[in-house]
Amino acid sequence: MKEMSYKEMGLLEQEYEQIIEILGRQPNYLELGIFAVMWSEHCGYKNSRPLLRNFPTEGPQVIQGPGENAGVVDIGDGQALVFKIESHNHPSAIEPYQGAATGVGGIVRDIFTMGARPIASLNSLRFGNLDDERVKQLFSGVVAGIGDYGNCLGIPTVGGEVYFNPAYQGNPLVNAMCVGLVNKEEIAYATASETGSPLMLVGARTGRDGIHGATFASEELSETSQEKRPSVQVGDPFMEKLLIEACLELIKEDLVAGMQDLGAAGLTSSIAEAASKKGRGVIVDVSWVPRRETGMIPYEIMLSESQERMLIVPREGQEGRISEIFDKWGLDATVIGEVTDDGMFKVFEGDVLVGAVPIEALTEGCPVYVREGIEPPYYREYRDFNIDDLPECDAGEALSKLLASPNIASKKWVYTQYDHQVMTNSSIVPGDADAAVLRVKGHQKGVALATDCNGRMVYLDPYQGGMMAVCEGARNLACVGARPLALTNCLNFGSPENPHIYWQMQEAIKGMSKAAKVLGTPVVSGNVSLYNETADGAIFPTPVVGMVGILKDIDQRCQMAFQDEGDLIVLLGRPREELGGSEYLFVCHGIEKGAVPELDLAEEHNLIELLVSIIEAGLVKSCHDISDGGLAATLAESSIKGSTGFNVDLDFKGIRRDKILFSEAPSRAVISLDEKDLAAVKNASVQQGIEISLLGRVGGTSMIINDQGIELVNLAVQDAAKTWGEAIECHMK
Amino acid sequence: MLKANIYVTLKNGVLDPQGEAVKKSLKVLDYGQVEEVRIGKFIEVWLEGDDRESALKELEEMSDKLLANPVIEDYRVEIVEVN
Amino acid sequence: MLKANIYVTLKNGVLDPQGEAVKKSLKVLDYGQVEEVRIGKFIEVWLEGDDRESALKELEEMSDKLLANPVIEDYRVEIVEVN
Amino acid sequence: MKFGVVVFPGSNCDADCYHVVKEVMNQQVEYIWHKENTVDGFDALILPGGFSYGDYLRTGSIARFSPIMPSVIDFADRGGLVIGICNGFQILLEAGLLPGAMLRNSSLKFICKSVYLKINRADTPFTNRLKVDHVIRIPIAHGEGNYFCDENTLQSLKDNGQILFSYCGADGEESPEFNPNGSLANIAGISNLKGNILGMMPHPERCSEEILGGRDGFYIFDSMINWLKEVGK
Ligand SMILES: Nc1ncnc2c1ncn2[C@@H]1O[C@H](COP(=O)(O)OP(=O)(O)O)[C@@H](O)[C@H]1O
Ligand SMILES: [Mg+2]
Repeated sequence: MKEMSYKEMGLLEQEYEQIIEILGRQPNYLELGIFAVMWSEHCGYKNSRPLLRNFPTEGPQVIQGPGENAGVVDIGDGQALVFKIESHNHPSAIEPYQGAATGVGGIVRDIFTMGARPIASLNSLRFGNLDDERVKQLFSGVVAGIGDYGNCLGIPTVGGEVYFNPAYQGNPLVNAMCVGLVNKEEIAYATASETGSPLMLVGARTGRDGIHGATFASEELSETSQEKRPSVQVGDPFMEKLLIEACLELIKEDLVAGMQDLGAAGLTSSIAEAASKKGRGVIVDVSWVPRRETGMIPYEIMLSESQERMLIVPREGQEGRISEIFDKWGLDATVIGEVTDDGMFKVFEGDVLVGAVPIEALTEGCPVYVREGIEPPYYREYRDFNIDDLPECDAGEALSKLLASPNIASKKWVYTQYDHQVMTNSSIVPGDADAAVLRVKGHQKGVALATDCNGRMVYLDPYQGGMMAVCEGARNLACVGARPLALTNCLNFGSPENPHIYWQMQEAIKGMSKAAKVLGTPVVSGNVSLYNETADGAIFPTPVVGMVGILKDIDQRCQMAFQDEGDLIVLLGRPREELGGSEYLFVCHGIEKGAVPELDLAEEHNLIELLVSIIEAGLVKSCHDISDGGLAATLAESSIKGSTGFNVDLDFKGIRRDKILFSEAPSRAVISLDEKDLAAVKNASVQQGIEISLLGRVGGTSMIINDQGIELVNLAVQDAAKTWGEAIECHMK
Repeated sequence: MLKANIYVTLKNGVLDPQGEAVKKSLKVLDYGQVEEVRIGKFIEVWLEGDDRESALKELEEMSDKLLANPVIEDYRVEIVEVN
Repeated sequence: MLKANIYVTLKNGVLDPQGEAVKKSLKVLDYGQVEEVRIGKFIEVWLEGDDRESALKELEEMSDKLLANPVIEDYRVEIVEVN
Repeated sequence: MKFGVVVFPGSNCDADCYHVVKEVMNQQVEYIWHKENTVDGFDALILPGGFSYGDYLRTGSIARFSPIMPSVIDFADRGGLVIGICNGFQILLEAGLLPGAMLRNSSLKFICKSVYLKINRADTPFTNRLKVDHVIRIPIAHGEGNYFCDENTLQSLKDNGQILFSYCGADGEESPEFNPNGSLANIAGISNLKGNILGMMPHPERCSEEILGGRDGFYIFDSMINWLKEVGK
């Protein structure tokens, strides 16, 4: 193997000097590798850590905030949800199927590492233009990879999102989220090790897979990324399934003092984590590590990112019972080292000490860069773009075009490839509502889940866009009747070394933090993926939000489909006219500019309260928030889902009709209800200070939108359903 | 008409979970002498024409583009029949 | 040590959806001369010992039992290396 | 009455089947680990869905050599009720308890969605609570459910009334358009000649409670219980 320089490993000159200073000598190759991966952005968060401190992370519901393998929130009855979202963007760009599959594998390990049974997966995906052949390959490879891995594990993939935009052409985003359920007293933590405790490695044998994957994930994608291909990891979901069952058995029997999955930076980072309690050290002997390939050197063994491995710190005297359980599942567990008390990370190969570094230097000692963001010139220019100069498109045609846009069209091509029903908890399945709903067997409550982020909005205004992502997540939960509890997030950005990108990060995080505070949904876990750019530029800043919430009574859950002929259709929230950043401008005018719609957090909060209260009270027959495609698309989707038409008359007050129909301004939802419940809903709206307007009625076989009696849109539901339902499939044929 | 066999195998060092599982199963079935199993694809292609040389070139192209995944797989093309 | 190659192919008359799909894709990629594609498995097995004959017998047994499904598949065993 | 749910490494609908039998059907149920070698004391066996041994090589091909399988075969030979759902069906095929084999879905994609099934017989241990020509709605979730057998076998399946379920449209139309995976003759589930073994790709355990969007699957479990009560004992 050709040796890499510190630069090739992603270290800066000053960082290299710092290492020499810490060690008091030159690092050897192994030590250099250890520093490089631990100090990569992916493991060390050196560019993002100061910004992440803005996030609110506390609340009465929070059992565990950021810092462990995943966040934990209380859902009552002695139960908790464990969840996190993580990126696998770079590996997926190189090998979409395996990259996405191992992304799922990684996040699932984070969840059962905490002692929780994984109960649901979600994913948030971004690709370039779907007309492009390479994009199609990436898209189908990623979806198949996510599906095959999760399906094999028997974890339902219940939700997510997919967007297509040229900004992601060379750099797709693959973010995977997993949610687990645990009894509070069974939560397991990574760092519970005592001096003398053995370290057991279990699962797959170690090969040369993914060496320097963490470093690689912290670089821009370039021509030479292709050459780094040998580092591609292959997933083995069957092995992972065995690990889940075996590890959860260990937890049930209370046999482990600490458990840690092997993810980015492999053995190196998991061992450092397991021993990161103050003053602890560790020795590990690489010759004890079971290997798949011959001739591996310590450097390769310590840095390998072979998948489906776990590190276990047994409770005293429990090694025997632990081995029995692993044996039952056909897994081999091997002791590879032990916890010491000298604060050093020592690597042996047999009797020979081949590397020694202070553990603290790897973790707390990771350099941190506080950078300065600079507002990019495009920001003001685009914000001030005057939409009034654009011609107005025919409303009916525009709506048809929007329904055919892959960003708005049905995602059924995606989610039919995911087993979304295994575990028999899925009470609202993908496509039927703004969030997925799972029952919790033996309880009346339900769990609601959603992921959200509109990258274009964040690009045009990172602060507003960041708020919007959090608000949309919370609103999506409220639309099914769930109270939002907490969130996880994956910050996908370009290079932080570019001050314009750093500004995007700063602003987006500020906006997200503010929204999370006001909505009372603390950030309990997350992941950062930087350097998402190619020679053609950076991606849209895409801070994906994964939100979890609780329904008090799952029998009151609400879906988006219109139900019965004659039901009233009501808009909750203000009629709005801001078109900036909308899919309408993109699809009908080819423009991605404009001022992002204003967002009032108090208003959003009140809308959420209102939605939850009227749905809990059983007053609502369907609910769907207004987002991509605006009011018109929201109405159309509820209509298609319900296989019934509608007739609404909007009061345009002389305002451009495309503005009213297609504005993506937040804090709004369209509900349908029985006429007898209108008074009660009105009452509740008044109490929350949310504007309410009666739009029309459900019924017929056409979607009809009028302006004071003048017909603007008249689409047959059947035709619209076909357009919307088959758009993605048509691209993929 | 020509017939070609294309052998697609995982690159050295790339994990083969399927091969591993089959090996374990064979051991359980008492075939203790099995040391390793790797599972690849055996693709048979029938082609019009009878120019072996140009066929070989095209088949290699097809393999590069579609039949094999160059990131994790190697392939070998062999022309077996010419009628 | 012995090495064997085992070729597992779909029986004549058994539909091969994957082969069909590959054929279609190849046509789209302008390889019009492709007449048919069938996709099978190429299984490599390394065995201890060096008795070709008994190895062959065992490998055929493994194939009958596990490696191929006689309802839909044929197989052929070939011993390629003896060290 | 006691049901056994056989657990292979990689089974993942085992808990779902267990849940339905215990909580929805109110019957006794126990897991049977694949390394056991007896099924004594059970009245009916469920081979659940999932990915036994990762579905490596061929679906069900490795699981069928599990130590429990000889007892399952023996139990079936003695007339015991055995239902294989999805991966369980694939294992029954590999084990030769049912004729035929599974190929990959004709779309080459995993498919998870609800489909309609036509009930072809209502006088079997698995369908006696349903009606002939009735249509039920039930989820499928598989990558290899494209049932195949040779012509003679297909003819005998038809002649002997072994095709219990076929894929169809909402109104019972049995055209290729409603065939989700390319299965021969729209076959979704078959039984053995004696009628005590059923293999089906769709998942009745996923639609036995209203909260999951439908209860049609309930009647398959209910049929088994009814049969055991009336006839089996
Ligand atoms: N990557 C995905 N994985 C699973 N489900 C998805 C994915 N993308 C979209 N979906 C599902 O498709 C439906 C519609 O998606 P989308 O249009 O993005 O919803 P929304 O506008 O409410 O965010 C939702 O139920 C969503 O969960
Ligand atoms: Mg939404």
